[in-house]
Amino acid sequence: MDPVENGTKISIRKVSKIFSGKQGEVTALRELSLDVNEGEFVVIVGASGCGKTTLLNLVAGFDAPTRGRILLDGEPVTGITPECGMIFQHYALFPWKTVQANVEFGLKMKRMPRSERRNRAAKFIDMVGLNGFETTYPHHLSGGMKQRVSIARSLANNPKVMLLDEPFAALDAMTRQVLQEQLVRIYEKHRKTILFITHSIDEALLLSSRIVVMTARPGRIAQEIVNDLPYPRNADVQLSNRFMEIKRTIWESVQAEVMKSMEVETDQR
Amino acid sequence: MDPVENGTKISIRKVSKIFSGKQGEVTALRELSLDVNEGEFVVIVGASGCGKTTLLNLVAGFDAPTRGRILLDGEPVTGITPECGMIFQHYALFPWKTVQANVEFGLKMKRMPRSERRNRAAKFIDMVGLNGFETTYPHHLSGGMKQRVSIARSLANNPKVMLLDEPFAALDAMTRQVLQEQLVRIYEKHRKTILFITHSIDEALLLSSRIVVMTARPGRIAQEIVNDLPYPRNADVQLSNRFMEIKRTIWESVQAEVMKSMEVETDQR
Amino acid sequence: MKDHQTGKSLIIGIASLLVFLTIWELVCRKGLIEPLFLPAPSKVLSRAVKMIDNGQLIAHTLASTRRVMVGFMVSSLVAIPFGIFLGSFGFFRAVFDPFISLLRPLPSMSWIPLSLLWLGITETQKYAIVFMGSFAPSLLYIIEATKNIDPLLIRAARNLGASRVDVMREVILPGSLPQIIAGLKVMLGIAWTCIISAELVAARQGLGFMIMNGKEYFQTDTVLLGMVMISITVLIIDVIFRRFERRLLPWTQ
Amino acid sequence: MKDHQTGKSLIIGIASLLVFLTIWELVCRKGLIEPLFLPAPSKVLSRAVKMIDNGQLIAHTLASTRRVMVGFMVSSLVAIPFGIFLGSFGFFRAVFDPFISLLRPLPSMSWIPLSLLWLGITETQKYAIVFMGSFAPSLLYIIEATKNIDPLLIRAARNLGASRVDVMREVILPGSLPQIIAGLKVMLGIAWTCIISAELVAARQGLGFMIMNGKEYFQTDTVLLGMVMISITVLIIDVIFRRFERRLLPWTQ
Amino acid sequence: QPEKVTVVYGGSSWLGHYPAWVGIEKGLFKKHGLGVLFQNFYASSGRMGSLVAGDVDVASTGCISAIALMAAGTKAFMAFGTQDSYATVEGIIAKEDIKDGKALKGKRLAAPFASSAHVLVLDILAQNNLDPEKDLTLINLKVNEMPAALRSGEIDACAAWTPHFNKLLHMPGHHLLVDDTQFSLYQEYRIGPGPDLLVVRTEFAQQYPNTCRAFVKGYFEAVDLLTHDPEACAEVLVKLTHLSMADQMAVLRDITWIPGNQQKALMIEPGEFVTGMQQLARFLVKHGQIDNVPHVKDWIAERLVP
Ligand SMILES: Nc1ncnc2c1ncn2[C@@H]1O[C@H](COP(=O)(O)OP(=O)(O)OP(=O)(O)O)[C@@H](O)[C@H]1O
Ligand SMILES: Nc1ncnc2c1ncn2[C@@H]1O[C@H](COP(=O)(O)OP(=O)(O)OP(=O)(O)O)[C@@H](O)[C@H]1O
Ligand SMILES: [Mg+2]
Ligand SMILES: [Mg+2]
Repeated sequence: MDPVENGTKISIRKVSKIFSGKQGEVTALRELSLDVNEGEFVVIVGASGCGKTTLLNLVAGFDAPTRGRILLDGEPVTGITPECGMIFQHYALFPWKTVQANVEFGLKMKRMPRSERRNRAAKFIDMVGLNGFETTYPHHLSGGMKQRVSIARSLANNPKVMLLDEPFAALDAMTRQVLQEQLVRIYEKHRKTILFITHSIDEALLLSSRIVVMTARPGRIAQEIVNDLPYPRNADVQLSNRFMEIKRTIWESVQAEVMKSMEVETDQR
Repeated sequence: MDPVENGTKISIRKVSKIFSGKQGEVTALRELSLDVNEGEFVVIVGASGCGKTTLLNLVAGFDAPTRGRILLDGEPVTGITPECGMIFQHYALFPWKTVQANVEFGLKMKRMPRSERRNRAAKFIDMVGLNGFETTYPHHLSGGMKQRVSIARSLANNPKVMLLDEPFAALDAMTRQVLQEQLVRIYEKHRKTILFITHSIDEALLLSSRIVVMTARPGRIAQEIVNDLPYPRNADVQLSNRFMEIKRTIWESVQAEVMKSMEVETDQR
Repeated sequence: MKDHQTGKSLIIGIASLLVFLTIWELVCRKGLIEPLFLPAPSKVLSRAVKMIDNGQLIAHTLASTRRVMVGFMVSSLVAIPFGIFLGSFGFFRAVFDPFISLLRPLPSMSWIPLSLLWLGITETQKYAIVFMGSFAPSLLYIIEATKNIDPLLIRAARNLGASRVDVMREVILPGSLPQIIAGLKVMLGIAWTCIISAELVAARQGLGFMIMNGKEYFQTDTVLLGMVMISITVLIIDVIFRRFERRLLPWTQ
Repeated sequence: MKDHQTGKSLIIGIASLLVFLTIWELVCRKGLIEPLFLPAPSKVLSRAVKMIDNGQLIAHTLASTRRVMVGFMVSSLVAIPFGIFLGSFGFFRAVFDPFISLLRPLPSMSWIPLSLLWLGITETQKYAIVFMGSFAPSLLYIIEATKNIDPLLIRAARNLGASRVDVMREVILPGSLPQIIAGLKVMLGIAWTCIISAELVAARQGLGFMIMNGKEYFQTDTVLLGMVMISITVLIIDVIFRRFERRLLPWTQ
Repeated sequence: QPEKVTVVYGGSSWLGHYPAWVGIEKGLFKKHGLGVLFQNFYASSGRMGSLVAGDVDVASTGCISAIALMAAGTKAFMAFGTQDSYATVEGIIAKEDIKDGKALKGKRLAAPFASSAHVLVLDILAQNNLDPEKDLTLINLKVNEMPAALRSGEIDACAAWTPHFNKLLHMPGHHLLVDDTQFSLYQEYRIGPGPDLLVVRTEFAQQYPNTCRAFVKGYFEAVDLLTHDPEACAEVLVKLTHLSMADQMAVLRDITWIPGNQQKALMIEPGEFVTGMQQLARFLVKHGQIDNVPHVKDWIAERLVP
């Protein structure tokens, strides 16, 4: 067992991931290393196809790294673990379960008694402001409401780490803003360790305590920026000079990588 | 025939649209009036469900207004007309046709001879930078490339008016930026009359010559802002004070409408 | 507006059916077609009245319906859990795959000789024909249905602490249910084909028997009546099925 | 990796088939099952050798295959254009809807009496059985396929200047083609059921005849061989169909 | 005393099943303490399948079906008698312009395949040196479809048995080409292409010998009744055959019933019927209908023959 620094929650060590498909091998990640401390809100940005989702899948244990390893609380990740709650871009709610039943799902899997899990689910449905929708099926909810159910479902399961893969990308700008604020409130209240992927630099700035920029594929860390913007990050903060400054830095860094990845895309043809 | 102001391309006059469905009637638009001059780039923003798509469908002739009328060059719109080229959010490319055949489609419908339409299609494929992809099926293209094909297909048909319904919403931020720039270039070169719908205020600011903010449902015009930002609207312009100022104005106006629409949504329950 | 349109379609449909029946009747009355080849609709109707009176029509219809339902229920009750199981575990799917592939193309008719040898001429034999004719296609359909489940949902469930068996019960079963039910509707049609075949052989009741018997006695009106009865029965069962479907799948509207 | 897995599945499948055949053979050799009820696989094989030698197996298989293919082709060639037409024009769909609904549930078997009256004992009668058994379901399937076309594509085409007839040819036909072809694969299975039924009556060739004749003479091995031949033939036609499908739908990979 | 009081009999409306029906309707089995259940089967193969499968205890069947089953190697049934001897209940009917067997060349001839009529056709064709594959078109058709097919001109000739045979005979423009007396084995062994055979399930015969003996007694009493009082029998038979009284009597007149006291001579000593069946088996193999020649004598239940 490697010694773990105090407070390091997730430790990604020289991880490579190679997919071998019909058209040969694709190196999605190459020797990527990253440490995330307990209670950090790390946002990862990077060009499309640079390996962000792959990285998150490895942390969640959906897939195993080709080389290198990933430690959670100092223990290697060997399989799917409920300790890392994943929130997907397209919500991944169970369409055949009501809001209530969706939120209860993890608890049911733990064989928690019915009444207990009902209470616990109610608490989290309340937290995301969906009281009154308990018996509604996901089908009848708007995108934003679905994502809130998905967040409640994950929180009810009390994961130590939350992994979010472009959770708000499918939502319109207004709904997005509301959910961003809600996520920040939850983060402040529960102090989870959060790994969050986005394409939007604005979103990264609004949410993160640290921003990680990935290189074009094969993905590695291009730059890390500690986000020291003050809370709450309201409209004033968003129009402040410091905001603009950080945004410009990241923008340039990302743009350089996007250019690289576009060259690659053209080459492939 | 009403007299038409010189240069007025589209004239929307006191248009109402009521949908009658199973759950009763929905008034999507109420007495909305808007004039668009030739060569204008009008961007419409508004809360989700306020009737933007409905308005565009009426202009394109896909649907008829319940009350009021829409004039195109002074003539009332009575059916689907190729004069208003529509570009859809999800591209609406024909999956069974190659890029070439997709771009040729409108010309084929006009019974243009094969060689002539081949040349004309090539020109527009070139314009959107997709040379080399002529024989590719849409299935193999990225979202951004698909939207470029859709733009080329529309342009090849030489519509007087272009209608775009959140054309870039499904794309990632980087691709989006590239296409926005391309659209501005096309607009500057061909001086089409453009009606463009978006949820993104940044996008509206970047593209428009005029911005129209719609009210929550039933949709009407809440505010119109002439966008006097200088071209090219590069990063410097986007970080300028004038940009911030217009953005803040629109933001406040839109937010007020979003709040109204959210109240409505909660009421419905 | 949708309702309005459906209503309009229905009226057009009924009108066109009536026009068709009238022309048919007239053609027959004029003697343009020999009644042996095609009796007039009124003849078929009077045959129906006669057979309703003596209770035979109902008896034949019920006999066939009962056989279809029993065979089909047993087939579904075995195929659904087994299909879900095979859909969840790739190894067992591979084990059973060749058998399913070989059994699926076999028309129910081809089971008649073996079923007769094994079961004799009993009601069980009729059920068996329905079972054999619909089991393999059902199973295949169910396995296909499980493949169409969004793998993200399986990941989500596992991520929330579900075991593989939990996934089978909580995700794969409900997730494939809409498609399974759609498939079972098709299978029910196949089951009808099966029973008509089975009733050809040593049956004394059922719509298949009625048609074949009508043919023996050159009662073309009885043959047509039997065919119409099959259609109507299937349509009625379809409607019932659809009711049932809505109950079972509350989340789809 | 996918290829690798398919290969593995195939090996498991073959192994399980071999194990099954071995057990079956052993059970028969030990005399645990009377050969009249279930002959050993080796018996079926030696029957196959005998019937290949005297050319009968090939003759029966080709006879059935030819009937299926002719009936099915004619049915498809009529159903596709007609289905696309009905799918494009709501009015005509409403006109024909009651007939399709009434014809669809009728098993091909039930057409045998009428077809015999109308066409006599000819090859045409066999084709007609296949046609009647598969036409209505095909038509329904094709109409369903046209309904699944993204209405946005129709709007886009109209917006680019396409007339209603253009839309039919350029959007509705190609757009529903993948689903139509998937449906035709199912229909081909139904066509096989039809022909086996048709060959029951007044046939002196074909796999259906072979099975029935085998049954009359209590040659269970012939019956089983006939069943295996149906499976194999359908599987081979499936493979050919899939080839053909790829040609016809280049845009789907 | 019978060990078991119910016997399941497999039959149909074919004349070979008349004695069993008469026995039931006239209470002849009941007299011997038996309840006999008459199960209807269209096809001989289905009936025999059920017998072997154990659903039927006693049945009457065509010889061909029985020989095929023997050739398949099953010992699950035994034969104990033959109840009728007939000629002229089966034959080939042809258009009038077809004068003799040779004239069948190039015509369309229908017969139900795998039946006695089929065998008769194969034999007549062989006698006339006609190849069924090349010299004419042989059509597989059920007997009940023949009148329509003949009338519409789809076929030129057909081979059938009674009662359709009688109907066909009376159709204008047609005549009897050959009947079963011209079957090659008939001339030598007095056996037609498809005489009826009484069979019992082997297991049943072993388990309930007294029941079987009682059945045989009742059965041949019915045969005697059919011979001596056909009118009384016809009255109950129309319930089985749905024929008119007159037609029923006409059919009965054509049948020669073989009483119980002649069975021993036919089945065992000298056993000319068995020898005939043995020849029939050879004949079937020769014409490629079955694979091997069974030793028919092994299937005779000598103890049950009256
Ligand atoms: N299962 C797989 N098999 C083969 N290649 C894969 C697989 N999953 C991902 N890849 C490849 O790995 C690379 C990284 O993919 P990944 O989905 O992690 O990118 P991403 O950063 O999440 O992109 P996006 O922003 O578009 O979601 C891509 O080039 C992709 O094609
Ligand atoms: N065909 C229809 N039948 C009934 N109601 C409809 C129909 N089309 C739209 N509506 C209703 O009309 C209102 C306006 O819809 P529309 O699609 O124009 O909104 P939008 O502004 O485009 O929204 P979004 O930003 O989500 O695309 C909505 O409340 C919608 O539910
Ligand atoms: Mg991703
Ligand atoms: Mg819209």
